[in-house]
Amino acid sequence: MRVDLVKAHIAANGSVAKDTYLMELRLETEEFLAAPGQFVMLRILDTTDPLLRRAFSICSLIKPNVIQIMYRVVGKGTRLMKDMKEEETLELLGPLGNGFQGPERGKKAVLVSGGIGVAPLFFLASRLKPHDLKFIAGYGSKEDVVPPGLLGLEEGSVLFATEDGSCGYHGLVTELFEAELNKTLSRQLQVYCCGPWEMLKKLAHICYEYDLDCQVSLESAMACGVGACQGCAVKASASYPPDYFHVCSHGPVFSSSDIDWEG
Amino acid sequence: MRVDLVKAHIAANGSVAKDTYLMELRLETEEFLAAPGQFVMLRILDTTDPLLRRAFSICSLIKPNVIQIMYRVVGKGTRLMKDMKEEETLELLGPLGNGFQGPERGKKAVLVSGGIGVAPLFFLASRLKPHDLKFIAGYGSKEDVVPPGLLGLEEGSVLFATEDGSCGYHGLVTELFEAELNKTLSRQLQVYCCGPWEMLKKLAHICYEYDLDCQVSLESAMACGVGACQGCAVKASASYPPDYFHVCSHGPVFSSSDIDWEG
Amino acid sequence: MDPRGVDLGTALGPLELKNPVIAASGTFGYGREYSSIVPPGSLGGIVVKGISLEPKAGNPPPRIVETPSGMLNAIGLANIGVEAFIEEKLPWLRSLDTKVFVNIYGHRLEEYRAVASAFKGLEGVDALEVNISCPNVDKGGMAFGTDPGMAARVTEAVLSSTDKPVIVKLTPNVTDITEIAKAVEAAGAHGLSLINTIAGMAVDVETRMPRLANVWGGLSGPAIRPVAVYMVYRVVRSVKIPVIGIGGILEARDALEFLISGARAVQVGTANFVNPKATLEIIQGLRDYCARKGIAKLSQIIGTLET
Amino acid sequence: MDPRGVDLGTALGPLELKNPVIAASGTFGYGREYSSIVPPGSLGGIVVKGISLEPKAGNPPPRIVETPSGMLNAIGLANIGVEAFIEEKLPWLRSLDTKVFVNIYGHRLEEYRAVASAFKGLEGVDALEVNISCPNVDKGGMAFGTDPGMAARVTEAVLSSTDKPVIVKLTPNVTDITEIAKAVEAAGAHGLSLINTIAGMAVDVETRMPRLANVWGGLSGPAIRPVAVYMVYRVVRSVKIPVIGIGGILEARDALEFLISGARAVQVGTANFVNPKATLEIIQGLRDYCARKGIAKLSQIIGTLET
Ligand SMILES: Cc1cc2nc3c(=O)[nH]c(=O)nc-3n(C[C@H](O)[C@H](O)[C@H](O)COP(=O)(O)OP(=O)(O)OC[C@H]3O[C@@H](n4cnc5c(N)ncnc54)[C@H](O)[C@@H]3O)c2cc1C
Ligand SMILES: Cc1cc2nc3c(=O)[nH]c(=O)nc-3n(C[C@H](O)[C@H](O)[C@H](O)COP(=O)(O)OP(=O)(O)OC[C@H]3O[C@@H](n4cnc5c(N)ncnc54)[C@H](O)[C@@H]3O)c2cc1C
Ligand SMILES: Cc1cc2nc3c(=O)[nH]c(=O)nc-3n(C[C@H](O)[C@H](O)[C@H](O)COP(=O)(O)O)c2cc1C
Ligand SMILES: Cc1cc2nc3c(=O)[nH]c(=O)nc-3n(C[C@H](O)[C@H](O)[C@H](O)COP(=O)(O)O)c2cc1C
Ligand code: FES
Ligand code: FES
Repeated sequence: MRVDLVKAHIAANGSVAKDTYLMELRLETEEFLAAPGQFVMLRILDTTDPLLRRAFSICSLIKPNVIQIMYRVVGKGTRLMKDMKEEETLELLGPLGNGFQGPERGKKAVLVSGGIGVAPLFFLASRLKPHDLKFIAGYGSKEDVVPPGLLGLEEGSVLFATEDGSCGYHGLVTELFEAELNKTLSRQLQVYCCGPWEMLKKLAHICYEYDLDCQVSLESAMACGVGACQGCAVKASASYPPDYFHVCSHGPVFSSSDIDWEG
Repeated sequence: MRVDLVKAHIAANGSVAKDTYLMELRLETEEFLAAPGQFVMLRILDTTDPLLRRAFSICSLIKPNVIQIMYRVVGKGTRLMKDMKEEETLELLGPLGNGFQGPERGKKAVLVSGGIGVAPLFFLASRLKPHDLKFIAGYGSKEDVVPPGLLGLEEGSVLFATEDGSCGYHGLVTELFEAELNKTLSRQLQVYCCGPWEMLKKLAHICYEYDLDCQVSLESAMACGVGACQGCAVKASASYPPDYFHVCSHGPVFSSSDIDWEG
Repeated sequence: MDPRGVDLGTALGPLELKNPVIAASGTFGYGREYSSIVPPGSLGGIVVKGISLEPKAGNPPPRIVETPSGMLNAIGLANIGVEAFIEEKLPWLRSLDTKVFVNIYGHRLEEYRAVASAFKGLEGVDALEVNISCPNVDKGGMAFGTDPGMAARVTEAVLSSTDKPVIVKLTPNVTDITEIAKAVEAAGAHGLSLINTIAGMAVDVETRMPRLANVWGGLSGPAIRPVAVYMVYRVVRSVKIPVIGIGGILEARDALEFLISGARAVQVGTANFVNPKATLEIIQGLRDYCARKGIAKLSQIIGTLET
Repeated sequence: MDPRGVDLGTALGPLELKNPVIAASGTFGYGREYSSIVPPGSLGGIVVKGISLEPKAGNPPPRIVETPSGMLNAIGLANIGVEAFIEEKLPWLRSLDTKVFVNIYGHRLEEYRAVASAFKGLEGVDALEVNISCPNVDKGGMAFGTDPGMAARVTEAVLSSTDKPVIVKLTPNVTDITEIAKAVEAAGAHGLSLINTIAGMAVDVETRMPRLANVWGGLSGPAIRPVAVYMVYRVVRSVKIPVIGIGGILEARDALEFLISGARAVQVGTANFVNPKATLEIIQGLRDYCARKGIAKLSQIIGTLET
């Protein structure tokens, strides 16, 4: 895999939901060979604070050298990002990691996201045929919801769950997922998900019970992003010889059964 | 002296000479009681690098709560400043230090600057009557010259010296100063200057020889700007009991005879 | 919960502080320099610049240099001397509604004794903070604070010369700070404060000269915070006397790292330069944090780190 | 002067490096991870991740946390073990046109001996770098590198088990690093590298838990540079063997601080994460600096600090 270090010019940067921004980056490269589930690491400022790069999933590839990332403002780095203007430049390392696999022919894809975990799934959805896919997105509340139309999906193509019931299903996205499963038990499914650890853990458990193949995209504090520092460890399930995977180079997408969800 | 911590909104920020910028700041205070020779300390970013505030002389007070500073891009902090846009906000501490004194009635003021040392002298010049003042500004080359008109002075009111002779007198500003002195020996003069240490040292020496009162505005690495850290020491001339002055609170303006120019 | 209702009080042995935020020695002058911005009465305490027996002019300039997220200083413990301090500075300090800690130092045991004695019975001085990071002239310049035996002797010397509570300020430039802490505790200190600055240096590559005239200096600021938190965490687990956490605190969140790790109070140093209102904002931030978490007394979170 | 004409060569005792820029242990994987960005042959050398006798899985996550201008890591010396290293990683490393340093560690003297022996006579390993910051299981967990006697014994153990030049990597977590340096030199080491990370910790004030599962970790990055420069400056003045400077180097200017202070080479660690091209840019920056100053050989500026 070829990792590149390229200049990324901000082509657009704006709010798409509460504390959530979409940034379009024009890369100084001819073609950015990125697959859904892969991520990039951005250096935000030249100064030494913040020091490390920040990891963001690729949310869409709109031209061979133009990508979008969607980010939630949570700390120092993302706070600086949201104030960046068009024409400003970031330094990008990527594409990094291993993306989603499949789905196998004949299997329908079910995409399940929690919060900002929706970002890589948008990219995946854009590569699947609408009728081969069910997209279930969970959020805290209505104001967190990212309109699918912004990413080129049909507005009605995504089912929503909100914890406060202000939009779509009232409850956890895992509940809505299970409800949907019960409707479509007959079908062969490939589940893809990204979101907070506890949500992924629940989903992994549900998929295990229903004997479904489930791919999860994980997060972990990262320094290098390329497998050099061993910082981004995640515990492998007992069945595996290595005790830890590196989220950046072994993942970020894993089969849910490969992960030790208690670890 | 009342030191304030106020928000400063950038009203303008643009290049006025090579690597030299003028920034206009609208302060969130009713009246900023600043005198020529005083300075401010700016916090550039909220992050911890750069960490310390940067000191800048007040270059003009254009409204009770609007000041200008003129800065040369030399390092990390000033590089960030030059890219700041209108409406962005800095945090300002000031006014700090003790400004220029006099001139006594009947004395003519001679202002001598080297490079960006021109900044506090512009403020001083704006408070003096044109015929009571002679302003001599030294620069490296023509492209470094700040047009006096930008600061509201008459274009012809400043004599220039450039080291490469590309504008005005060909040579050091100290030479031009001495030449001018020789023309006007009869007059009672009060000399004010700001510039690099070696230039100030030479000027101090000339003024000593001609028995002229000379006030210099000094620079020194600073942490607090208010006399609390003792970081900005400058050696006092032998005649003084304290061994070191603090540039921020005892100065930045000193009588040239109070300073140990070898120290 | 109303932030104003939160009780921020903390105790350092015999000393009761209205809140745990103290201005650190050498960074807050004699309290007066920042008084137009920070009303001293709003602070838990103020530690004044280190005082020695005789006035000291300090090191030649440059004395400070910025480093990544930190700064080096080589002030050289410049101060007006104990006599002038008592005459010129103490009267004003005495009028303040806050605890006043006098930071003292010496290069010989007798100097420590003499400075400490000068404050005997003096009103307006609530405690002595003993800086043991200074080179010991009788021991070839190794700092008093790098040897447990010497640290204990300084502590005893000061204790025997004063009627004030004695807080000993530890240097981080040691292999095992808990050894020094234990020696100082055994010698009878009422409390510990840590950390002082870490030895460091910077080079001007254009002139090929050190950036400090003194060649090396002390590193402070956010850069050292992780080192300070770790040392406080370890010392708190090795001694019973109260510990004041110092090092790189800029915001309430940073202060909380120390308090949760077990410090009973904190000192704010370099942050005063970066943001003169830092101490006030930290106090407010501690209130807000407690209110948000439903904690009525800040003391309830001290030492609650889950490991 | 043409920057391309500058001779960046430097020598570490018996080792000749084409330039003084080495990738630091634990931050550059096994050299391959960054090879699409940094052609290994352009570097003065590569130090691989610390290798132990047995494979080691390392600490539970979280293992890293950012701090102001730095980062803490508690990787736990995770590595594939000496056998797998020789089988899987060495063949590729052997093909590189750069010096390969194998960083080794152990928790007992015999472990150090065993790992060192495994490389005896093996082509493609140009030197051993001995990490003595690891806890000594026989001595209650104090690091080997914090005691001059133990540091000397590790050095001797490795020297007696290898035919390679031996560089000993010192920990900064000591009262007087020159004592350790002198002991290691007396034991016969060919060179020293310093500094390893400084012990530190960070607390998540929301959960009141340490941010690292291991509680504490090692601080690296620009934050520690002043400490590293000072230690290198002091060690260079206490020993005759060559010193490699490490700590917070991001740019050529930073590398020059160490070189001017007397280091014969430098290692670049955390900077690889911040800017994967850092090593290349530093090499170019050194060339440009020398050219601008009219210096034909970089070695002419080593140790030229004016104090
Ligand atoms: C593979 C991968 C893909 C990601 N994709 C996205 C995405 O598409 N959109 C998005 O909003 N976020 C994404 N994240 C999380 C994102 O990296 C963090 O939110 C971001 O680094 C926070 O930076 P900050 O400076 O604002 O926060 P701070 O809390 O100030 O950051 C402090 C440090 O912690 C790290 N950190 C904080 N939160 C996380 C986290 N959740 N995961 C990993 N490191 C973290 C930061 O990188 C930094 O080193 C992804 C993370 C990973 C590992
Ligand atoms: C009283 C006073 C008034 C000043 N007035 C002006 C002015 O009107 N216009 C102007 O351009 N400059 C002025 N300076 C100098 C200005 O403060 C520095 O150029 C500026 O701090 C450089 O910051 P930097 O981050 O770009 O440089 P860096 O070199 O990255 O700064 C590193 C550190 O060194 C300090 N530093 C660097 N150069 C100087 C210097 N010459 N004097 C003091 N500290 C320095 C910085 O403050 C910072 O702490 C003044 C300095 C003082 C003390
Ligand atoms: C400019 C300066 C002067 C200092 N002077 C003293 C001093 O006189 N006595 C002392 O014990 N500590 C002194 N210190 C150390 C601070 O009190 C504090 O321990 C250290 O700076 C770490 O805290 P910080 O990171 O919040 O600054 C000084 C620190 C600085 C930056
Ligand atoms: C993630 C990480 C892993 C490290 N692993 C090792 C190691 O295995 N062996 C070792 O001797 N040093 C190790 N180090 C220390 C570095 O080699 C280096 O000494 C230290 O990080 C200081 O340099 P820097 O500031 O340039 O990073 C590691 C450092 C980091 C950040
Ligand atoms: S982030 Fe360095 S190995 Fe994954
Ligand atoms: S800058 Fe602190 S005393 Fe002058």
